[in-house]
Amino acid sequence: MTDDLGTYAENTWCPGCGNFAILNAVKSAVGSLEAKGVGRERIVMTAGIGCHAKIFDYLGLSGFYSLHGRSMATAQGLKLGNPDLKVLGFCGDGDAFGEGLAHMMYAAKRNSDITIVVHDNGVYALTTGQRGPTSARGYKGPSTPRGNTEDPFNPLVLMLEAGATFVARGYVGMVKELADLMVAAVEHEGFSFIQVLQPSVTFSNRYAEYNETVVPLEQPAASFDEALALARKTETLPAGILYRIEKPSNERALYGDWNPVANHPTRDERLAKVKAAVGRG
Amino acid sequence: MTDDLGTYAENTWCPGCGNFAILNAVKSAVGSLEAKGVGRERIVMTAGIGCHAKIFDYLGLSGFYSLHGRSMATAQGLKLGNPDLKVLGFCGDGDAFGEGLAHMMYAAKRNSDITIVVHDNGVYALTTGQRGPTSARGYKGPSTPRGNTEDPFNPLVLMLEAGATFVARGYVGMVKELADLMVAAVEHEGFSFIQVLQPSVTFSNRYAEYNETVVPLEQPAASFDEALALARKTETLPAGILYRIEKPSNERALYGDWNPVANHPTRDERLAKVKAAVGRG
Amino acid sequence: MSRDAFTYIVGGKAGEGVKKAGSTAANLFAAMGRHVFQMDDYPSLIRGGHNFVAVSTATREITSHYMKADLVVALDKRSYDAHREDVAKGGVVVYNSDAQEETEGVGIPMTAVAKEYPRPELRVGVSGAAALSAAIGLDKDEMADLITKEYKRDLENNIPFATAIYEAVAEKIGGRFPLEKGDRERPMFTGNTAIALGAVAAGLDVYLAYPMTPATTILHYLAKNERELGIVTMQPESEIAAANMAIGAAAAGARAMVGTSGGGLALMEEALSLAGMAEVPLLVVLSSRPGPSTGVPTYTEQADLKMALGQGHGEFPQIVASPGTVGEAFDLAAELMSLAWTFQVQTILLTEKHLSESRMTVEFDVDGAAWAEPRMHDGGPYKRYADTADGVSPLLFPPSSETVKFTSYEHDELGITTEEAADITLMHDKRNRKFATVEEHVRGLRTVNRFGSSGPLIFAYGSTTMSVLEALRVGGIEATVVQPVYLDPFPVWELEEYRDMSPIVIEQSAAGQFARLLAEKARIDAATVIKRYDGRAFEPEELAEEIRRAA
Amino acid sequence: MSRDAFTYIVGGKAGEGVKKAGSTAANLFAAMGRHVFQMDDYPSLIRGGHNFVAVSTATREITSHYMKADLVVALDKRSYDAHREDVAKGGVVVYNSDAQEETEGVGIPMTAVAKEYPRPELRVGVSGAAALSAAIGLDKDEMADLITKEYKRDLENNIPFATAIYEAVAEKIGGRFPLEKGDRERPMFTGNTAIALGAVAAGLDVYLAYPMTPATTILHYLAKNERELGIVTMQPESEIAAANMAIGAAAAGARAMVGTSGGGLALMEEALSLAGMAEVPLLVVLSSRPGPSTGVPTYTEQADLKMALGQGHGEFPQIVASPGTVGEAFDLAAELMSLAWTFQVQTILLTEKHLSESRMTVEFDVDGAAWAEPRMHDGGPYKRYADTADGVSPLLFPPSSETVKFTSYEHDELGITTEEAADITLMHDKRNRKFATVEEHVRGLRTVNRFGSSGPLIFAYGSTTMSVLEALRVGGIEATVVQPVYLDPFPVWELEEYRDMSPIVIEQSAAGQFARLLAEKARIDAATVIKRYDGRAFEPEELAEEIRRAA
Ligand SMILES: Cc1ncc(C[n+]2csc(CCOP(=O)(O)OP(=O)(O)O)c2C)c(N)n1
Ligand SMILES: Cc1ncc(C[n+]2csc(CCOP(=O)(O)OP(=O)(O)O)c2C)c(N)n1
Ligand code: SF4
Ligand code: SF4
Ligand SMILES: [Mg+2]
Ligand SMILES: [Mg+2]
Repeated sequence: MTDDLGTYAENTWCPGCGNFAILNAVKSAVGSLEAKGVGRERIVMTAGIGCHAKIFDYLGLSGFYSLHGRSMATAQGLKLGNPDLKVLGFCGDGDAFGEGLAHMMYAAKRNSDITIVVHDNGVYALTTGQRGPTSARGYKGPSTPRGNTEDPFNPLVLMLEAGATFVARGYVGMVKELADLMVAAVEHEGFSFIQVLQPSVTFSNRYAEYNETVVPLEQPAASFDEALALARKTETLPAGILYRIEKPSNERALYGDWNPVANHPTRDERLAKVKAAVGRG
Repeated sequence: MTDDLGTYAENTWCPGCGNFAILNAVKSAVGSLEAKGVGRERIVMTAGIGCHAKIFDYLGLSGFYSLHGRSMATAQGLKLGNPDLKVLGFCGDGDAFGEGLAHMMYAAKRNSDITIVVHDNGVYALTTGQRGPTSARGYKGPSTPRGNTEDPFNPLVLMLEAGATFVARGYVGMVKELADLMVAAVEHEGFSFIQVLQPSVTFSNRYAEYNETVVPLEQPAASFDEALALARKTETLPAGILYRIEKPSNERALYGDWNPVANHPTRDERLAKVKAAVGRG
Repeated sequence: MSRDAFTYIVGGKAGEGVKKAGSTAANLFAAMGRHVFQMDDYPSLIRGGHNFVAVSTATREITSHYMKADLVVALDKRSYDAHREDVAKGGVVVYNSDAQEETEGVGIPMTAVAKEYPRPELRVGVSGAAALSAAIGLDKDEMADLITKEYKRDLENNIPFATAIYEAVAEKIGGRFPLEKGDRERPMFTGNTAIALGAVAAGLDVYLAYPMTPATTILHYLAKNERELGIVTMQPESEIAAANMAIGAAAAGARAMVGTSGGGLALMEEALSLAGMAEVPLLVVLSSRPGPSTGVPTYTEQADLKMALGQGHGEFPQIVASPGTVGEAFDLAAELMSLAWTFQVQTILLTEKHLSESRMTVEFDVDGAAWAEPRMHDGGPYKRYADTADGVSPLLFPPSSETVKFTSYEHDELGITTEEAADITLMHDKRNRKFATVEEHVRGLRTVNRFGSSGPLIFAYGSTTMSVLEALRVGGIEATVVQPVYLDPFPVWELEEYRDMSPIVIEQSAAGQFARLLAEKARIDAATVIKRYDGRAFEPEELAEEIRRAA
Repeated sequence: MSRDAFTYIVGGKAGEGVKKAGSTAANLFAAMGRHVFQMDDYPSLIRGGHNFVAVSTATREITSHYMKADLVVALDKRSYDAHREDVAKGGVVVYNSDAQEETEGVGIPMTAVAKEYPRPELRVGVSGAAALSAAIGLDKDEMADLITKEYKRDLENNIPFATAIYEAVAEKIGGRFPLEKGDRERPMFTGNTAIALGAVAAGLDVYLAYPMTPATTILHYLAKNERELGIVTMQPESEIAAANMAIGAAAAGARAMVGTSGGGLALMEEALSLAGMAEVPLLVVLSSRPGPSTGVPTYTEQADLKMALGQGHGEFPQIVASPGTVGEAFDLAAELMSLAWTFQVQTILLTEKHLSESRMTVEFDVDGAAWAEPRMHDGGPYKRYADTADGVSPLLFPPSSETVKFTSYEHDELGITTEEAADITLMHDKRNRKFATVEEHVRGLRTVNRFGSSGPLIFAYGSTTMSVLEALRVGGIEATVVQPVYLDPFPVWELEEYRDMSPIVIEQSAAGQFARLLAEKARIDAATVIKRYDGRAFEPEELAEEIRRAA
């Protein structure tokens, strides 16, 4: 693991893949967070399985390379175990809105204080291009050779409706802005969601389209309804923080200032508690 | 199994439970469907696990008493196997929006031609009253003795956003209307969702509150946005069909007029196809 | 048979206070310094149906309820019908004469008396304590004290109601069953409470569980007491979430536990394999009910043994053990938590409804509880998967200046993904060495319990052990009982001496899984397998008969 | 060693056309009437890295690739470095001299030549076919025909490019490796295609799967050909959905199959137990990769045996079998589908990446394929779980005037939930009888393959069988190879004769699961266990050495 947050792992993303930009954005975001006093040792990452997830090997951060569709649960567990950690979770669209949909919806519902960055390439890339939750109707992949028969999910809408307290969209063509979104997301206390439009040059090369349609959003919507309207836009795709509100995080609501790891008792303390409980019957 | 759609199973719902009204509504709905030419032998049911699910034993219909959180997948499988069946799935709120959330969201997304009736009592009743996906913040159950720290999901909103093409709310205090909803839902080609407000006299006795707040809805909303607005109402709770649109069902989109069971080939037919495939290499 | 135990059965509808009547009786016996075993039998419903509680008590150790009762209190007709055959010689049924016609036994108009007070349907259950008090010869004040202590609320109605029942019963059978006092008062716990407290004693920080009978009451107990115990509980959206969150929490350094039944464990299987690859410590409680699938949720069976031993794709060490008594459940939960952290493996505490939900007098050896202490990295450059001699790589938790990478992929020592043949072999070898390390350590533990030393050889495990021991007591049978506590690694080293014997194997499984395990792992072939698989625990007197026939 | 096979290895970056170059060579050999075995080795990435295909061919049966190649075509430097040691005596490397400095072998400026045409990065792979054609002495027209047949598109660029490479190679090693023609042209299939077609031949109606290597190509093949084959495929939201939908579809009467790897099977475990209780037929394909957990997704291992045998809480019969060759995969998929429907059980076809994704010349016995035919109810009042003598209750599917109730709960004969002791026992006994019925039937099947009849005794199963047979061929070793095809029920009746022997066990597992299974179930204790667990299949020449040492 190197000073510039890199590692010795060989990068095996396709040349031109949108994931490179996300990797750069994270490095820059971690730098900014460090400047703001959030040391990199407190920032832990999780990843699912997929092309997106290879970021785990390329970033010199601690964390957990989890399972396809489960990294959001792993991320919540890390936070629950030690709420002093800043948990940055990297997901694929298949990960987050396919296999792992329920964990995403519940992380938002309970406002777990983690940040989830979804590399949305609209496809199951690493498994060779099957349709995913955000693939367009008609998409032809190896499991849908005559075209996808489902309409895509809108991740921003789902996250808003599930209760996410920070909802943003980024684009790999706007690295600096993406880095800023990550910083804001990590700083937000509560569940932060960033959909990153990430073309897969191999399976869903939408750079040209996104370069046309993605427009920067100056400030978050003033209301939930307005945020929803922004999330539903299709002619232009606003990138920025769509929505942000304050609400007690899951961890705070569950146990206030407690920290399971930091407050882990000594054996004597614990045995005294058990004896008291045995006495209570 | 008796002519009046009953069975010899002993009914073990608590006296006064809202589930009785749902049972009566189904019986009445099946009668109406029969009058309209949908014979009861074509109507198959599924159920999850929970108080709601006991309806499986009490109804003289064919079907599948499935798993907690999986009956929506079983239901889709039945339909996929034989699209001539009318599949009526009974779920609990825990079933549908807890353990099985992803199946619900995807059934709606792909517009599987099944009807899902959720007995929404806002609690995990059969397992003795733990908080569920639709429990209010602050709800005190045995797993949340100091109060539920999560905000509830709004099932109607989630189903609308996921793509359900028929979204309705019923109330056990309005049995006739509920039966009508069921008939309309079964007749709708595509994914039909009915949230039934079902007080649990033991754990969530909200009859008085619902009797005040539930109001009949004369007709479906004219637009998606209007349906969403209806779904979000809290001072009054509109009961009726909130939203209905036409869209090709999953099964039709996948295989048109094919029927896997009815078109099951003879062995000779099948071997000829395999030989042809072997020839193609 | 030598019946030195007194058995009380109270039956009625769910919601009528049957469980309360049962635990009240059990607490009374315990307060008398006696040994007590309480078994709750209830169907999967909330109100109505037929519930009963069987409480057996003796002045010596007792490890099972009996189904032949000295005193039956039937709150409704169904209970009368269900238990009329269960009355022991010299026993008596006290029944609710408002619920059925006059019949054999002591008819008391419980409902009519209850109707003199508010909420009569909730009050009928109090008859249990009243009738019992009369039958064992407590005086009215003692009875009132009992009601006060146990029911706490609404005493202004409960005491006069109980008194009326007491008087009616006392008239017929007052003092019929005088009960000696025992040596000292012991607390009573269910197996699930014992498991919860054992894990807490070992250092539990986080308990994550989705409700599933018969494991649910671990969650209830810990949720209720989390503040006092210094732990955190959470009920997430599914078992999959519970297991993966627990693994995440453990990777942050928190001692985590999950608990469920077979269906929930099935959903955790992918996470268990993850724990194996990532080498994350995790204690999993698997409390069985009759299967397959949803099965019979509120009853008991030992049919998940094969499952517990076969979880997870790929190869990684795990530890599975099953307690024989509530006291052992406490010790074992602590020990398994400790082992999980010593070796960074998952440990499964396998038990059954019969132990999880039965309640018995027990004294925990709190000071003897194992403590979970990880082997920590002692500075310098850190490698999460350092290739150590014993296969166990020191732990380090973020936040730390060294990078700590847990992973589900095959990896090099630092936790970076690899597909290189040499790396794959290296890590397989490392995990393989951990199998040996774990087994070596487990050899030093008490992996097998032995009871008796003469007579026929009997093998049993889990809660069936309690039934067997009680059967031997009541049957006056001399036997040698061998109870493997550890099931993986299976303590073949302890069992070699039995290899050429043909024991009786006793288990609650239709397929005879435990007998098969003994045959396959230890090459001990059973002469007879005594099985019960109707959802009910063995009944000691019946089991004694079966053992006698088989011996 | 008697090397009568010719081996061709082509290596390069993913996305460069390496797989295509490999399959082109394989097809060429097959078209020559030769036997062919093709193994694709690729890391888990989409572009770049190092991919290679090893294709071995002979005029006799061949059941493995070799790693010592006669001709290596290295499209990039990494491939050259990776395979320079893999060149057999007398062999040669053709390398891309634009990608590295001049070195041993035949340097060809592939990239420079490719740059004369559009999309050069996609064209380099065509060098493989060109170099091979030159080396085995095809003439230019034959080569052009090959390119036309295999590449089909962009021939106006591909053919001149190939011709240029051909000429450069021919100049150095033209006709160096003349290959005899074989007896007749056979088709080539991967194991996954064989499984797909076998299931289709048996009557498959619905295939449900979530992508997971190495099972994914079953989905791809069936999705592509669903219309022609008369079946339906769908990729749902998860493996849990796939399994539960498949069970639903089967309850409607559709022959359903699911396929996945270990992590996906773990997620299906709850559904497997459901199928057991509800008695729903289901064929499950489990294709293994190195574990635990995510492991090494695109490589091979046999570490999921224990998992396959231990799935599901509670007790219910299941059948597990593993094919030894691509041809057997076809037969077995059909047979397992048929058994699932005959007995209303789940059947697991256990295989590995090495069989799933390797491709070999094979002739399927299509007419001999088993057919799945349920035992149907023959009129009158219907009981889904009728208590029959053999434990199998006739099926009836809705729509039907009789009520058909499938259930996950313990139930009476009609499928209504029960908690009664007598009912629970009855249904446990019924399912128990089905264990016996299944075993009885399986005894009549070919459950064990035997090869040879003298020399050392070797046990192997699954795709390792192919490696062992090829090792014996190349090593000229006489041995008796015993391959259990069925793993549950385990054919102990066929293995009794080996009980006192001490065989060599060969498997791709670090823990030696197969050896343990033999010891535990059949009491056959291995003298030596030859294991490979680096993700790569055994190499025949190396394995021959190991066998010779062990024998
Ligand atoms: C339980 C399970 N099922 C399936 C897989 C196979 N798998 C690996 S990555 C992946 C999908 C990846 O899609 P996405 O999350 O969008 O990531 P991307 O590769 O597009 O970045 C799948 C299905 C798996 N690893 N685990
Ligand atoms: C995998 C699994 N986890 C947990 C359970 C236990 N369980 C049975 S019913 C239920 C919840 C029921 O809640 P709901 O769906 O709302 O039904 P209700 O009883 O309220 O009608 C749970 C958690 C189970 N059967 N299976
Ligand atoms: S396949 Fe797509 S997502 Fe994956 S590395 Fe290549 S370009 Fe990126
Ligand atoms: S517990 Fe509630 S939901 Fe269940 S039967 Fe009773 S009233 Fe109905
Ligand atoms: Mg993707
Ligand atoms: Mg509910």
